[in-house]
Amino acid sequence: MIKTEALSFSYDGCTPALREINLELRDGEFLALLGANGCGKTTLLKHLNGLLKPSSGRVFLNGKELRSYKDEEIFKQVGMVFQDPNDQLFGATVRQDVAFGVVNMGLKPDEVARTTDEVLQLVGGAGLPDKAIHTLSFGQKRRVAIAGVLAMAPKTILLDEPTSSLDPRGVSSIMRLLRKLNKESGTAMIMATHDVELVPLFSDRVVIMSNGRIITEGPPGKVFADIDMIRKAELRLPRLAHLVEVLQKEDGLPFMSTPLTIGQARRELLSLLESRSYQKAEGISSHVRIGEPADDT
Amino acid sequence: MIKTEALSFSYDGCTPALREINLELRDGEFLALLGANGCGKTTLLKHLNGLLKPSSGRVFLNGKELRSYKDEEIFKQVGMVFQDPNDQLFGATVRQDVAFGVVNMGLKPDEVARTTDEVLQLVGGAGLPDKAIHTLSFGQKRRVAIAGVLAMAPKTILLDEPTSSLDPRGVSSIMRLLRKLNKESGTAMIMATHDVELVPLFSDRVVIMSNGRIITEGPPGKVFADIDMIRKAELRLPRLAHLVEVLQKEDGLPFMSTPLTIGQARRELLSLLESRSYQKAEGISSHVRIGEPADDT
Amino acid sequence: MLNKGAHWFRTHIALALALALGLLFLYPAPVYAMHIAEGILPANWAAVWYVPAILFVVIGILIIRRKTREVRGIMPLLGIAGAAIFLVSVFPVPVPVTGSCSHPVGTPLGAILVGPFISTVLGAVALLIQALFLAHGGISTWGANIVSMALVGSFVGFGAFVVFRKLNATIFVAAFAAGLFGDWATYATTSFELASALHGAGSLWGMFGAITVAFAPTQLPLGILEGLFTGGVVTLVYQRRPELLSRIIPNVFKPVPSAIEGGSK
Amino acid sequence: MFDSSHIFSDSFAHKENLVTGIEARTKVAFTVIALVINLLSPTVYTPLAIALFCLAALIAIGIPSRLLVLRLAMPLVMAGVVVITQIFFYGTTALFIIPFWGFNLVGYEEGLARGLLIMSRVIGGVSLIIFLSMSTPANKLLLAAAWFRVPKIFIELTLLVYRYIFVLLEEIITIRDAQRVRLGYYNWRRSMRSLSILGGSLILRAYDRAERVFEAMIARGYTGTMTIAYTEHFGRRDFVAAVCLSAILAILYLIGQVQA
Ligand SMILES: Nc1ncnc2c1ncn2[C@@H]1O[C@H](COP(=O)(O)OP(=O)(O)OP(=O)(O)O)[C@@H](O)[C@H]1O
Ligand SMILES: Nc1ncnc2c1ncn2[C@@H]1O[C@H](COP(=O)(O)OP(=O)(O)OP(=O)(O)O)[C@@H](O)[C@H]1O
Ligand SMILES: [Mg+2]
Ligand SMILES: [Mg+2]
Repeated sequence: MIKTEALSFSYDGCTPALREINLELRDGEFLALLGANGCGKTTLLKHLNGLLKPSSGRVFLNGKELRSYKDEEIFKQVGMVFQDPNDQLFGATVRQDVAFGVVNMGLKPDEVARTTDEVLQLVGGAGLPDKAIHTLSFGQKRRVAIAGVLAMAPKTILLDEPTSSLDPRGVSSIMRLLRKLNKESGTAMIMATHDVELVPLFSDRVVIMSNGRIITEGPPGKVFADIDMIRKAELRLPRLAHLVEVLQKEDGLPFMSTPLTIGQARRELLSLLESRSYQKAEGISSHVRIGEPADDT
Repeated sequence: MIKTEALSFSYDGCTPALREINLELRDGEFLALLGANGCGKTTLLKHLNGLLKPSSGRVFLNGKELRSYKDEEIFKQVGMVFQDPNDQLFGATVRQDVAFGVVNMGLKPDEVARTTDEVLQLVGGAGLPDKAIHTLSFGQKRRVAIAGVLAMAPKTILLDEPTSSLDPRGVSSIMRLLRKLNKESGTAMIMATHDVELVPLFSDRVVIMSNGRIITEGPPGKVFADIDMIRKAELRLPRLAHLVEVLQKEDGLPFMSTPLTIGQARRELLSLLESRSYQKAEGISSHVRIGEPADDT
Repeated sequence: MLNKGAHWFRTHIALALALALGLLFLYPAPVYAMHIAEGILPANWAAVWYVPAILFVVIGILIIRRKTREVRGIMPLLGIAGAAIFLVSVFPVPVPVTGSCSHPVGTPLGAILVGPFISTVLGAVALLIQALFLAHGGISTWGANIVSMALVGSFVGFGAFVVFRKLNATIFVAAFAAGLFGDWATYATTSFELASALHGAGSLWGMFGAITVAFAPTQLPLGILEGLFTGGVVTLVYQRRPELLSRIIPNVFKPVPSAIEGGSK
Repeated sequence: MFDSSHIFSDSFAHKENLVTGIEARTKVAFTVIALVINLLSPTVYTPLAIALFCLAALIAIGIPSRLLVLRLAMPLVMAGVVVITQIFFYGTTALFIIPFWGFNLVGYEEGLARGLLIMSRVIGGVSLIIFLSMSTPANKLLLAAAWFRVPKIFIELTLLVYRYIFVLLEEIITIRDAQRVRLGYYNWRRSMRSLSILGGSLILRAYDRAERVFEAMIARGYTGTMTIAYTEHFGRRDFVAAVCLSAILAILYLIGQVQA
């Protein structure tokens, strides 16, 4: 569990990059961090594992203040995946790179080898171990970067825009991997991102930042219902929510809620159609299934 | 007008990065280039202005072979915005950087100054000229990079993922700028991107690459109708198209076409509703306006 | 003269050692001991050091100018290499015993990567930027600093590297030697520059000895650190992209191809 | 170091005020001449007057005094060493004697005087340099140098170096952080190893980036050298400023002469 209390920070001592941030990441939670370029997402993440030290305010890890921990203790518990995998991969081969953190933790060579193979398997990089880093594709690099963090088995992972510059297939497979880890091993995740289409599908909670402050937070459905707030944070609505908003405002159609996933949108539309078309109502309603979005990302 | 004929290329002489590409970019066209990571988009773009030389096949600029031109002649006509603005901005200040190309074209100092101010105005960077590059935000750097290319007034601009890592507001303003240039000055654009939500809104034509080949091309509506092809190229459908696809397949609802923009989706849904709800049909149909997506991106 | 200096040195050695130890604990964490600050050298000595500095920098510039005609991409390459050398020379290298940090000279590494003359020019650029914007070094002492850090560092480092390679040393050992001797030579030159300007009526060698000893506790280990650092960097570059190194010094990398295990290409 | 080095002195030069408004060539000429006067001064008064003038001007335009102290601290440590060597090794008139392990350490009067003179020159000289660099953006400074016939290639190189220091710095910070979170700096041995990897990655990146930068440059008409021209206009205001600064120079020079 990570918590910040009135956390403020400025890089140069005058213009604040973070202002009075109060945030709590609970165990096993998947939290999304949204906000415009330069609003302070990366800066905030770097405070959560002590890479940056607050100008004022405090950060707690499991109820104890972060600065009372030794560096190693923090980094074993809190992993971080950086925005650019090229920054993060410094080994000569994939195996060497993934092993970097584990070796530093002082494991024995055979344990290191086992862990390395295991996590590479997990991220779908079983065939990669002996490849040189610079021959990997971007998506592969991203997976290896995540593997290197997983190898250290942290309870919490901080992810800085893990999907930028990836192709849609890559985005969806990385996100599925992350969700699986979150659900199965209970790893808490906090993910900074610009992708408003993706967030609702994966996160338990959304935090929106603007200008160094947290301006709103809550479950995706609630946060995206406040359109003015979204606009203020230089974001946009997910496409489907936007469609429904237009239909509501311009055409006066009655919707029950703002849908964020394809599953939700489908339900909304079907129930709308049902209420309108008396003669075919029964035929359609039998089709309505409520479920997770299938291959949605 | 740029044209390639059976263009093939490999970086190391054995694994081909481009295979037999035949592509034509007409004057004033806005073309989107889609494809998975590593499919060869960047490589293709670099052939269109001669930064890379084909291993086999030919490239034509205005009907004449590219290699018969002098470098300067090509670069005056074909500008390129690189993926990472940090690669592209090498001046010490914004003004110096934007002026770089124009100075090289041999304009007089006062003309240089005028052009520089003009294009900075155009990209929304009127307040920037005297700032040092390293003090700019990512979005500002992107704008300055585009300004540097615009200053040379090329007839064609090659854009390599101009929206990656930008926040939604930034994406929308850059894309609006590009569309404006395309429509008003008739500048032809070819844009490599991963953003399937965006493409349909802006492009006249979509080209999809996979593994160094062009696997399909055509107007967005037609290309995105071929779902299998899209999946094969590791892409995904735009959200709205996906929704309609699900409604069609799972619920058997009759749609006329696959909508790509919010405007299209709205029309489709309204006409569906109209055909179902006899009693309210007229009230709704008067609302149906056919138009461009408003604040859509 | 030398004898007298040695005698003088013996009688003052306790003082020098005391000074050195005292300073060791007075140093603020990052040490830039090797940059001679603005104002320390008297005008005539400052001018003297400008002579060799300008000579070598001009030769370097002429070489670069010739290369710009052959290889058009050389300017951005050198610009970025210069930035890399600048940053390497402000790398905080942890010093084991004191727990503080110090900084490599960087030019021996630069010389291995781009050749000694060009490395001298890049070193001069880095020193100018440090002098102007970080107040490390100075303008009147720029010449002296170019000589000790850019010129001597580059040439001694490069020479050591070539000699050790000729002796069939591994890449790591040769680069280690380059870093070690380049760093120590820089330190000796700086001490000499200070001593020659400041000894006044006293003995030049005595003053040289005193300054050498005063800075020895940090500079001797720092030479070893610079050696380790240079060795590590060059080995890594060689493992990953051998072609980058052989582009600069074609023959030096050929003799012992198997010296480094596990190159990735 | 990395975390504070973004405070390059010239980050203050982009604000508009009286001192940054002075035309760059004038300031460069002023600084160089004043440096010579500072170095040739026979007494401590000229250097101290120079320091007073520069630091007052900088504080007047809102430079934090903490930063001025920081910039002066490092050269002063070195000057301190020099002062001590001068006190004990220079001169004939004994000032004080410290018995020390059976030796007598003699401090000399001439040495002290000379040490103090050098110390004052350091303070004066460093003040002048930060006066110049905190009030003039790097780019203007270098263009002014080009106007004074410094070789174009050198200027071009310095401009590129300056620009890419920031780009590479950002990359270094990220790589180093990435190493830290994977315990790369856990003890000294690992630190050295991680540092070598960091330095090596930096070099490789520099090469790769150079290739991409070159492509971007030729795509904008680069033919091998950049066109560097000093375009700023020398107006009446600049003339007045130049006259004032010359007067100040004369005064500074005379302070030294009169006292001597
Ligand atoms: N190293 C630095 N030195 C000085 N200022 C910085 C530094 N890094 C970031 N900033 C500033 O701090 C603010 C927050 O930056 P941060 O990188 O946290 O934003 P972000 O939300 O991660 O943006 P992005 O979406 O572009 O990654 C910005 O205004 C930025 O200019
Ligand atoms: N400099 C290079 N040397 C060798 N191979 C390269 C080089 N650049 C790219 N490649 C290879 O060529 C292929 C095409 O790369 P390209 O950069 O054109 O892909 P892309 O479509 O732009 O991908 P992305 O979406 O990740 O930018 C890839 O397999 C890549 O590994
Ligand atoms: Mg960020
Ligand atoms: Mg690409």
